[in-house]
Amino acid sequence: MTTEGTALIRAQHQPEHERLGLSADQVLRMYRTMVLARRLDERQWILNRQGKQAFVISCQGHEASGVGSASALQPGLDLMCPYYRSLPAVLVFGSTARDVLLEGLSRAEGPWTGGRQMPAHFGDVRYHILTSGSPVATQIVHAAGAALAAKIRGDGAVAIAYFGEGATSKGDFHEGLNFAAIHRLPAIFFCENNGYAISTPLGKQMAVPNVADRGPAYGMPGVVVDGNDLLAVYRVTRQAAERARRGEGPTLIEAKVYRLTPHSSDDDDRRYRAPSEVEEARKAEPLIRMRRYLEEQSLLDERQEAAIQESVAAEIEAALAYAEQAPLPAPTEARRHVFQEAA
Amino acid sequence: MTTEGTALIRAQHQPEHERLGLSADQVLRMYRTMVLARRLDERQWILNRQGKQAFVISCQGHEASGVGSASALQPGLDLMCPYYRSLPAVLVFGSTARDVLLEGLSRAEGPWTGGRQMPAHFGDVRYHILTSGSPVATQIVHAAGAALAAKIRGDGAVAIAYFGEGATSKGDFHEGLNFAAIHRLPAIFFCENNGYAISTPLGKQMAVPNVADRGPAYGMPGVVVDGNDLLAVYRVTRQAAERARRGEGPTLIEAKVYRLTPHSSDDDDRRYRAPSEVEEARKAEPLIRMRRYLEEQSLLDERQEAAIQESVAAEIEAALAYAEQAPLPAPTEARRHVFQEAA
Amino acid sequence: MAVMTLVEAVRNALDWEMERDESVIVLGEDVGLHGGVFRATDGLQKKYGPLRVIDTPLAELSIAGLAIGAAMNGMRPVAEIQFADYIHPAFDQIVNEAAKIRYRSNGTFGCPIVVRAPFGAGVHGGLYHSQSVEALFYHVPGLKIAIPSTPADARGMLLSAIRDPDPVLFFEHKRMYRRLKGEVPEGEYTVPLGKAEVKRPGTDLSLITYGSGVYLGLEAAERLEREDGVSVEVLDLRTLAPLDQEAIAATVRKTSKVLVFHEDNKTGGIGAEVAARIAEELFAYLDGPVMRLGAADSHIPYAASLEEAILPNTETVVQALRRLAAY
Amino acid sequence: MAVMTLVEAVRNALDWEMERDESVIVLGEDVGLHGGVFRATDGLQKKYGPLRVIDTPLAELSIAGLAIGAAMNGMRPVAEIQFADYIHPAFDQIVNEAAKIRYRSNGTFGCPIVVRAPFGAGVHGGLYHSQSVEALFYHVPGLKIAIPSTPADARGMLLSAIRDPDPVLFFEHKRMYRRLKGEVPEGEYTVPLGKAEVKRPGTDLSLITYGSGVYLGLEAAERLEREDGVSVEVLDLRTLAPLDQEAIAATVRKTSKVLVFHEDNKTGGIGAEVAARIAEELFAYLDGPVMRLGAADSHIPYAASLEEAILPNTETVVQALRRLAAY
Ligand SMILES: Cc1ncc(C[n+]2csc(CCOP(=O)(O)OP(=O)(O)O)c2C)c(N)n1
Ligand SMILES: Cc1ncc(C[n+]2csc(CCOP(=O)(O)OP(=O)(O)O)c2C)c(N)n1
Ligand SMILES: [Mg+2]
Ligand SMILES: [Mg+2]
Repeated sequence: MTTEGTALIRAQHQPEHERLGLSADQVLRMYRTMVLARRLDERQWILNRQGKQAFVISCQGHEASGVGSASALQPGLDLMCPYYRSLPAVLVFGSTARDVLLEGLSRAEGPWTGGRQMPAHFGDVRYHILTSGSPVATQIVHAAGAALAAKIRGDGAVAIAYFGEGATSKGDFHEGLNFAAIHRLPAIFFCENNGYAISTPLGKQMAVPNVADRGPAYGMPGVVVDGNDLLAVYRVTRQAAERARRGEGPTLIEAKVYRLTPHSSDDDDRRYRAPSEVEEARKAEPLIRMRRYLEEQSLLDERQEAAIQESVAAEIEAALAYAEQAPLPAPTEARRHVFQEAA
Repeated sequence: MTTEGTALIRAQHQPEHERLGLSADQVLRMYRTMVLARRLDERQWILNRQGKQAFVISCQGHEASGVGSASALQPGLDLMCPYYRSLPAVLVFGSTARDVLLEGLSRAEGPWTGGRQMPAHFGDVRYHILTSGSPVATQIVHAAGAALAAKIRGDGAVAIAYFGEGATSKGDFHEGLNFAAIHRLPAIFFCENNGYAISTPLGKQMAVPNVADRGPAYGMPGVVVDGNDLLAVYRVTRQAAERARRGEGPTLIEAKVYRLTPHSSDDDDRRYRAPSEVEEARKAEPLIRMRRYLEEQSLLDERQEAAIQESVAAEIEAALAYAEQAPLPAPTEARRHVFQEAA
Repeated sequence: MAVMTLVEAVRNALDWEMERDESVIVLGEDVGLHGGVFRATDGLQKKYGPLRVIDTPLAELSIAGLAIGAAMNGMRPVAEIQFADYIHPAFDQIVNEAAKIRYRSNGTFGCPIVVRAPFGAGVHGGLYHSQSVEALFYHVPGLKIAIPSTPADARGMLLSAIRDPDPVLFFEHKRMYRRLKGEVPEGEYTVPLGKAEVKRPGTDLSLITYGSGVYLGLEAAERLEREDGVSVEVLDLRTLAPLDQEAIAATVRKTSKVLVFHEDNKTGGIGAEVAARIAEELFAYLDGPVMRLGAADSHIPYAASLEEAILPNTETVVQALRRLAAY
Repeated sequence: MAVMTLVEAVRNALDWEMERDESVIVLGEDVGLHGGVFRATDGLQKKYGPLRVIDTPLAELSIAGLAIGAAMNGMRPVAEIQFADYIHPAFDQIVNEAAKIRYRSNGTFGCPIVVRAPFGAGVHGGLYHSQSVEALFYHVPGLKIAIPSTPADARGMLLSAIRDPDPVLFFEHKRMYRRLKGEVPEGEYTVPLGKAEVKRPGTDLSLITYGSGVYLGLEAAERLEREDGVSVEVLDLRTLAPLDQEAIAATVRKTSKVLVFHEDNKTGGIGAEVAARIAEELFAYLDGPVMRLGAADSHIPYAASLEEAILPNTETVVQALRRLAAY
């Protein structure tokens, strides 16, 4: 057998993460970030029920798509335009449990908004995470603008925009992608298609089965990926980033996911979807899926899993303890920052 | 030879208009409307130079696309959302030379705006031509809305929106087509791609070669047609109308045309395109093309051509004489119709 | 008469009018199966079907644009914008199209649409679930703007809005959706657009307001009566465009001292126009400056401690009225 | 000092600032090869290349949105909207995004963009090439609005606008683009935002205005001086947001009679806020009602006979000043 043949066989048997050049350590860290995102999310629902956090909007079901995609980028160089389900992604870029809970409890020290916006309105200048508001889809155009700036400066950065499939219906999506394609901008448009925009199902949102089908209409590749599969998401995003850095232009990625919670703490999803549908989706959910992979690769056993869960829990409780004692924003802060203050 | 075989051969030799079920009379009428549109357009440039009409925006080069498409619809039933190059189309739906010149000279009697809008702002409630403004692309959504109303009422009407390729870059295009596709509305989105949006060439407007490539991204057919070929335009539009009336939903048609004039009387196109390019395009222009077809089919000889030109000229001069003596809008009219007036 | 909340009155009006007039349709995000995030359209799709109660894609530009196109083709669409904060993507269709259709067509076309949206702060919604947007449209000729402050007004004014031949923006204060209950005449009951209403008669000071301002105003007026023996007349504008000039003039002539007040931020708000008109046209009747009160010129933050520092409240209204009374 | 037209002054400012600061970029429809439909960007693409002078697709939402994204990533974009009438599709990006970025991020992000647009009537542009849009943005906290009335102000204010850390809407009156000529200081010459200027001192009446109103106002003031012996002070606001309260107070205190005037239609215009502030804060100084003058509350029609019936002119300003003087 030739050496090439042996290499081929080894490659076929090679675990996916190795094929992607990821060490055991790296995938375990990615898994831990997914767990951290999930537990932080769950913790906020408890805070909500306790009357401590007025509003929760979840990332549950979006952990693999967020962590897998953001991990394929270069924090510190690349730019992120997140949306409200991007908790897993911002954790990869540098945000911490403390940041999340400071904002969840709208404390003055919250690094994204200092309590000025609802929870999950990410944006941290330290980590190149651009400030986000609540209007859906506007950030898609910002990502194109940020990518334009990167291209003009030639600094090698890639800008990624995250958004739901509902957001693709707005003109912002169309105009942002069109411009990015014309100017071959280093941008990635990352759609997390969870099948619903609040109550509105995909079929009322578009007449095509895949958001990704729209990529070619703008002159860019459209890629569908199983958003429950961390490594698959990592792979396609890394390809898109490489393409962007080569100057070949943007990519539209569609990660098929499922929203495991109601739209938000204000929503009652039983009005528009069957609980059985949610139960079904839970079987394929990204955490279970990744845990199984790691177990199959003998990278994780029960003891290690318990250790991760414990360390995550400890991290969250410490962050929460900090956040709970942190002061609320002073009323005197309310009128600041409408304009830049004189130095 | 079987009867079938003979029929086939006959069909192959059958003139295109007959294959489309159009009589000699009908195609000649269509040709005459093209000539009328062209001469009306040229006449307005003269009025402009004479200082009588402050502004001209042309349909020259768009005659086959406008007449061919509108002729495939049912005036009196179907609805049209025109844009400023839709003169040929509105003539088919019922507008007259007199209407055009009354509006060109902004006379009180102008049936579309009574002198309130610039020339070429079509819209005649008598002919189901919805009022149009200057903002590009807004009418695309109106056509979807009008088609929605038609579908709700089940009155069998089709709504057609006309627009340039520049208009496809706006969110209105995206949102209008998306909605129409989802609800399988009886709508036709008719893009007249003349290669420029004022000075901006196609390559700066989109990164795909054809506007029609975007149809499938919405879940509707996208059809490219030679917009200089009257009968080809007629054929694809009729197919789209039939499809719409069968309840199968909208179609995106892209007619490739060329703008034979500057963008408007305020524009100097030598700043951004070579005169030689315009000269080249003149060789393929729709009037010459149709005249040749009619001559080949022995439907038109020089005498008949001269007769058409003469009758068109007479029609225009009579209309102009009427319009020139028609009164300007009285200043007292200026504040009317902001709201409906009490009966 | 039935007792209804504000949101029930809205739903009841929609139901009544859809029943009465086949050309009335409802469209917006989540308005169908879900019945709207505030339930203002609950049950309507079940009753009138998905052709007349339409779940749109997440795209406000087209929600307005579709309504306009359908209106030009014979319908009377009632479009819901999920939160007033998300009406801005539809600004062009509303301002450049709906508002100008009658004028630009020399009166030959009309655009009888209603755009409904929950608006207003005080629900800890932060910058994007708290906005008052009425002032952004107020300058535009061709638009009517209505803001009911009671369930009865909501029902009566919404019927008038749907029947109006011109575009009407209809803003419903979300904080009052369920808190407010009131008797609502059923059946054919309309409240005309363009008519203000004195919600509390008074003789010493005039408080001109609308929306949530009516409630803060009434509370403040009672306190002034009780604590200072000062009688405050509260005029609820109800329709902002067109303004009811006569009602404004009547109360100013009566009291000669006026506070114009709204929850919306002050600069460039509706209060600016009301105050400017009074200052110009009723100068001779004034015994003091035309005072204004509104939110701080700021966005509206989420944290309770911050939001309270931006919004007016009964106390700030009382203080303003006392300053006015002191003239 | 060179003599420039208004549009030349704009171009000159862009050129100066692009030369000085690499992060300044220009984007908009037809701004590159074509140099803009009014030629405000003529020659810039040739000089600075297509990466810094960008011909965008026909899509205003994204013109604003791209500028915002680029600004958050270190650029100072100057976006051109071809006509102010077409700024409405960008309303959401400007109002919900640009205006709120600093506030919502607790001061950690800024949005230093300039959105330039030719505006104003009197060129027979009809409903869609004549609009004044300043009042539509005026109510929004976080936006600055500048309207220069001379070539020197245009150059100096545009430099200030580009260097401003916050979003600035910069409106240039298209009718004055080539008609106006004036001396313009070259080199490092800035006019600060937020500062009004007395364009003509006077003692009897104050005319507070901006944009084309300055010219009608100056003509009217001269007629009043000549024909009535009445001395009119003309205050050019220049920046509408933030308003120069001190300059307003100074002229009102001086004359005690004030006419607030703009070409834009009256109701809900900038004049409403200016008049309301004067009526509230300077009541004690007033010897007459705060008068306002603007266009009729109508859209702007195309035919000359109609347009003239809507817009104010020197004669209507003179009449208003005479009514004011009569108090
Ligand atoms: C412009 C705008 N319109 C409406 C809303 C209200 N809203 C918030 S989230 C949402 C649904 C978004 O759906 P999708 O884009 O699929 O994201 P998902 O929540 O499913 O992740 C809606 C309608 C909004 N925030 N912005
Ligand atoms: C929203 C908007 N932006 C800008 C303009 C100015 N404008 C008028 S026509 C035009 C170009 C339109 O190009 P296209 O859609 O290709 O139509 P064409 O004129 O080539 O037929 C532009 C930019 C406008 N009318 N509306
Ligand atoms: Mg979704
Ligand atoms: Mg074109």
